[in-house]
Amino acid sequence: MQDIQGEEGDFTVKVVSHPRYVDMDKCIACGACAEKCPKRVASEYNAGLNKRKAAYVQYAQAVPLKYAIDAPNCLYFLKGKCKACQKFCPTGAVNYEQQELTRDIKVGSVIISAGFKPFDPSRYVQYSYANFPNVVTALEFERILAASGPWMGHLVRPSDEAEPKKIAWIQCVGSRDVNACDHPYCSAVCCMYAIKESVIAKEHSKAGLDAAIFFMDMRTFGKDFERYYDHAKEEGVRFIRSRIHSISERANKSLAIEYATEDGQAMVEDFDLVVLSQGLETSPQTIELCQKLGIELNDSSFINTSCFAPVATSRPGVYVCGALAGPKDIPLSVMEASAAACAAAGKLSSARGTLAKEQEVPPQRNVAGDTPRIGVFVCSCGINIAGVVDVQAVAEYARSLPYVAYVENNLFTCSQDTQDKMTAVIEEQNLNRVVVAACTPRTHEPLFQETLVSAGLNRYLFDMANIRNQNSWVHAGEPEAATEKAKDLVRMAVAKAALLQPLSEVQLEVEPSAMVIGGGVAGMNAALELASQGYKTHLVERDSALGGNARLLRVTAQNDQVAPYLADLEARLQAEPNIALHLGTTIKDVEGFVGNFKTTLAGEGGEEVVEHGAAIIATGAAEYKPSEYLYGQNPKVMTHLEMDGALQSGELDPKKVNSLVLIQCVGSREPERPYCSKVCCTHSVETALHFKKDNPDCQVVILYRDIRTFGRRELLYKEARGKGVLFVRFDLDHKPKVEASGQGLTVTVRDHVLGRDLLIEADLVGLASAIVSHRAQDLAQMFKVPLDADGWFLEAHQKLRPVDFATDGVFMAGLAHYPKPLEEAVAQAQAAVARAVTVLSAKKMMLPGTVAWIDQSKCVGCGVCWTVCPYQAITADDKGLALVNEALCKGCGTCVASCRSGAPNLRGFTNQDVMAQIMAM
Amino acid sequence: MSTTQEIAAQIREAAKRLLSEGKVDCVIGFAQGTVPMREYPYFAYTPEEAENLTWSRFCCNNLSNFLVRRPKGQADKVAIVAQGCVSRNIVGLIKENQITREQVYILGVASPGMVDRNKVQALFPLKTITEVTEDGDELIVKGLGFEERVPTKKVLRQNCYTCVMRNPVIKDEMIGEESAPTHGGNIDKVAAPWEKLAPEERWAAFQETFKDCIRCYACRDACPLCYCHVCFVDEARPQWCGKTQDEADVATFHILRAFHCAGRCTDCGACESACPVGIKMRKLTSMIEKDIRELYGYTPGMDLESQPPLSVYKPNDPQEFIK
Amino acid sequence: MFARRRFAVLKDLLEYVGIEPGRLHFSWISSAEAAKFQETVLAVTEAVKALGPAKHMIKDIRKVA
Amino acid sequence: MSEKAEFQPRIAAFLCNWCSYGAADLAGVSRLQYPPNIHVIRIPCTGRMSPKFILQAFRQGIDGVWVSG
Repeated sequence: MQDIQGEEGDFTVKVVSHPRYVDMDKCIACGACAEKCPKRVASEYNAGLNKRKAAYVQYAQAVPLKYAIDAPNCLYFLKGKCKACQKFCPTGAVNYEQQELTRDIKVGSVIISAGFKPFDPSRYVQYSYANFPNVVTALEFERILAASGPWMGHLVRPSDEAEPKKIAWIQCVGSRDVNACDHPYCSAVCCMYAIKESVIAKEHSKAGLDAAIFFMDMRTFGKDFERYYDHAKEEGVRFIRSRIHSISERANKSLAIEYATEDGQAMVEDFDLVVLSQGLETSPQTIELCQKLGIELNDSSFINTSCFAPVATSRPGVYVCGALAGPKDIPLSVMEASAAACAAAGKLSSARGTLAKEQEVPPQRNVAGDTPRIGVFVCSCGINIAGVVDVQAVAEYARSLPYVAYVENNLFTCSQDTQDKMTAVIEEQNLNRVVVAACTPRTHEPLFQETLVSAGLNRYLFDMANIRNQNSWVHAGEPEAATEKAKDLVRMAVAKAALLQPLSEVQLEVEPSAMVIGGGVAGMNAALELASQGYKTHLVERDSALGGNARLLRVTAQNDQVAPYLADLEARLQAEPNIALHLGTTIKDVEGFVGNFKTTLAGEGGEEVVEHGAAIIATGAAEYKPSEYLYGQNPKVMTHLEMDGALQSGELDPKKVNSLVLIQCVGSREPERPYCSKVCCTHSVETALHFKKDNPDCQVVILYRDIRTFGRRELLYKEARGKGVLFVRFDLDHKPKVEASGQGLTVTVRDHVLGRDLLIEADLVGLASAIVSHRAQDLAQMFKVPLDADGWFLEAHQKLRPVDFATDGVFMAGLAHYPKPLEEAVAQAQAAVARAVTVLSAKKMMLPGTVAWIDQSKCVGCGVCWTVCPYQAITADDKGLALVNEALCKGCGTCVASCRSGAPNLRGFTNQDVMAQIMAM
Repeated sequence: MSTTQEIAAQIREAAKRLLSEGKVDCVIGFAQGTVPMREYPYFAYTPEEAENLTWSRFCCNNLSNFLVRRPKGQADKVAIVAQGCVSRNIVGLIKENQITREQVYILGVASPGMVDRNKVQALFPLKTITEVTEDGDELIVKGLGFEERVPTKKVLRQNCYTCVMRNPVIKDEMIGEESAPTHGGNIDKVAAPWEKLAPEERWAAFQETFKDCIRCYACRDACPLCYCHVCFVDEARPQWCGKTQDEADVATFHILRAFHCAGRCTDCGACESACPVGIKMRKLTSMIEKDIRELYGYTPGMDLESQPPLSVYKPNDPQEFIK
Repeated sequence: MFARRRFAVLKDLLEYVGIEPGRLHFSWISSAEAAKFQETVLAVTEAVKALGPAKHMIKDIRKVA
Repeated sequence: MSEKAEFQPRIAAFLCNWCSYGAADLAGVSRLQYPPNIHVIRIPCTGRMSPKFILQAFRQGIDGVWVSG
């Protein structure tokens, strides 16, 4: 992207497509070009640890899987000679004449997600990354561990490819450091990835790896992260709280780490490999682009966003997601991606669907009761198959198989002219089943199915024999065996094809309205965004007022007042005609499924049934009420939310407090609540700064276990230390004691640096108490969604689907998912809306044909199927027999395999189908 | 301890009371058989019929089997005589939605341990036994020209020696007193007997055990777990198992039947008691239940709350066998 | 995951009746782990090859007829 | 050297479409070579894998069964 002209709603974006010198339409991804290319180049995908060719795909799972030629490294472009790729390409896809293409694209909104650059640790002289081969970056180590990496996942070190027995990770390389690099922020992800790498390295190690992580504060604040940290400790990973002095190299290329422990002792320990946990930064090119586009960056060179609008940049209509707006992990990046999509689409909702075109298909031929007439198309794939397999022999063999009415061999069965021909052949030969023996159904089944549809056949009357990826390519040295195996695979596919039945894809109407449960910050934002996308929304809140926990919150991490923001949200909600507000209302019953929910609400005015197509659960969480530190017994001990409330109401005046002690991890990171509440460290630092601002003479001491001011919150931590706030660390075995003494309180804490007890006199003690789940079991059961062990709603996939449930049409946002700061709750609300809109905007849903059904004459109602169904798609009918809800079924077949009575079966993968394949083997 | 005769009298009294009060429509129990040592399942619908009920060490059927196969439209609520294993199977049937707890009135009784009639017969080779009666802890065996006493303890069914729960786990009324929960035997010492064999000897042992199987399905029909309308052996599309006595078909039937009982079998022994050719199929089924105990710490039918082990999973389930 | 329990019990059962454990294999391989796939194929093939042809449970129509 | 050809087992591989089947395809893309003894049956999920399929393979005389998710 070169430039963005215009303004919100009417941008012109200049985009340059670089030539790949390969015609995407012709490339069949056979890899011949890469195999024959003589030029080797360091592989950027494997962090330069091994080589790729100048004709290449960046990595094997690339989408689209099409090769490219790296012109700056290509011998032909450098010296005018070679052309090996062109010569060996079986489809003539290589085209050296391709030119750079500049296009202007008209769009209404823009999302920037240019990501981050891993910090280059070369400039740390004490780590000697550039000089010592066995000092690697974390990203390099990721590739070392990866199955698709340079050593196929075998744990080795670069210098001698021997398995390391001892590995050290060094944290905060390029983070929390203004001396070696100008990065005062915490990169937020390194603690977790270092633990992950250490655990996986131990799993990969054959000889029992000794793994040690050298750190300042361990910042495992995300969902289930603290458990993972505990698990790593149990697995024997050593966590060493320390400062690194330097690394030196031994004669055998092993490394000696000199470090100072927390109490100041100087130590030396040898390791075979050292991993530098590099931080995240914005690349200079991205900085330059942002400056050119007029998008404001903060002093850490990330895009500036507000806590109230976490994906909006300073330029209206331009949105941001991912690490370009500050370091963050995958779940939050994915969440923000959906949030940015929501924000970007909100103002464009009137244009939704205006570019869509309806596909025209011929009527479907009824084949019921007809004897199968199977057409078999054997693909040569240039020489990819035919170079190993005798495709003529396979085609001849296919002719001898039962029900096979037509066979042909194609040079490229997937080419457009073959598709046209196939359409004609199906009609001429009156074929009613088709088998293609070629590559893999994972990439090509949809293409051939479309051809069937265009020939008037049901798309499910199709099967493939994988004679390329799983045969010719992997048995290149055994042409005879590969030919025989190809015959076997064709026979198996034909046996299945003969049994295939046309399947219908049920169409369901979608009710274009939504329900949001919970009227806190997340719920209010979700409702407003849904309304702005044009959907009628029911906002249900059991309390009589909106706002939730935020009503008590004073400021955000950016020191913006929360109360005016809440007032603004509420005013906008009240004014929004698309929103129906249900205060003092609870959910009594939920019926239905994605696209068609019927929810019974119970409020003061009685019961009401509401229809909606999607639901967002944003029911929030509660503050833990401590049972320790004199809480509830002494009025000078308050939780942090109570303190916020008192500061706002004026009951509490910092000027009248001479000594304040804040205690962290109250109820969090304890055996009964083994998670970090994520927001408390920042909140206490903010509170400390607030007291220091109003009353510079006030002594403020924060008792902590690890300070977890992730991201740019670290700057607040630094500022607090600068202003004289004292930080004293304790551990779980030596928790502080709070005792009443005269008018005030005495807090006793064991100081790790001094190795003895400190006594602190305090006027006020603030407790950073945990955020705890409401454990909304009833709601969870009504919507058929799960809670995890801590009572948080459990997402479909922690990284890839962070706001979805496995149950379609139900989404989550806010504290109900896990403790989080306000900006993440807002982003998650926007994300949930974007996900809900994918359901609501569809108008109609097409359900796939490959779903389970129950033969009720065999069903005994024992309940195994509905217990094991991962999608809760099976329920008991009024006779107690199983019934599949096709709208929820994902076709996994778990019900079929677990039923003793043989009542369920899976369309497309029936018992008969699979047995036919086994029997034809 | 009450004698079985005393228990039988109490069962009759309870049955008469329940039927005359209209609390139940039917009492399922045992009546005295026409052949020695073979009491047969009996359905008493009237107080008069209840006089025919009996209880002894010859009650080898698992009565819970009749809770799912009762003739339709007859009795709404039934009472059933249930010792430990039968009550555990009732628990299983409740969990598997075959009956509700309210539909059944359980007359709980401690199991005295049931007699294996083949063991008694084996003590008197080639002789015809005409009558066997219980006298305390002994059996009085009468035949043509002989009368002998046999200690009951010597001739119990194998599964009864290692019973883990003789007392009913759920009941509405206890007949007689509870006994010690076990006979002192340890199931884990005798379960899965072929585990001691070398791997290459096992198939032969398996074949030897089942070589006489005539595929009559008496074991299946006696089993309270086998209540499917269509058993896998009767399926034709696809045919999972041939219908012959070929070794592969016999093996397939018994392996799959045992697998279907995994996590459900209470080791009641009804299958072995029912087998007309004396196959000891517990040599196979006992292995599965031992495996379930070892892998998932589960014993079937002990309570109404716990989840059947193959319908749940835990993230930390054993998976060393998966590469 | 339910499958894992089913497989565990089935594998133990088949081993118990004398089907050689080397004839039945289970693995988890993600779609990115081509190398693990290859390694596993080699290991499975070697294990089965070492056992020789299948001996048990084979339905032989000739024997029945 | 043995006169007889080396025994070539037939192995049924039941592969989950989303996991191992994808790995098998990728092994092809990467040209990772392996012997041709395995015959793949694609299943939508390992949850679909019925014990009966394993028994059927053995009944067929298949020498080995491999289930991979």
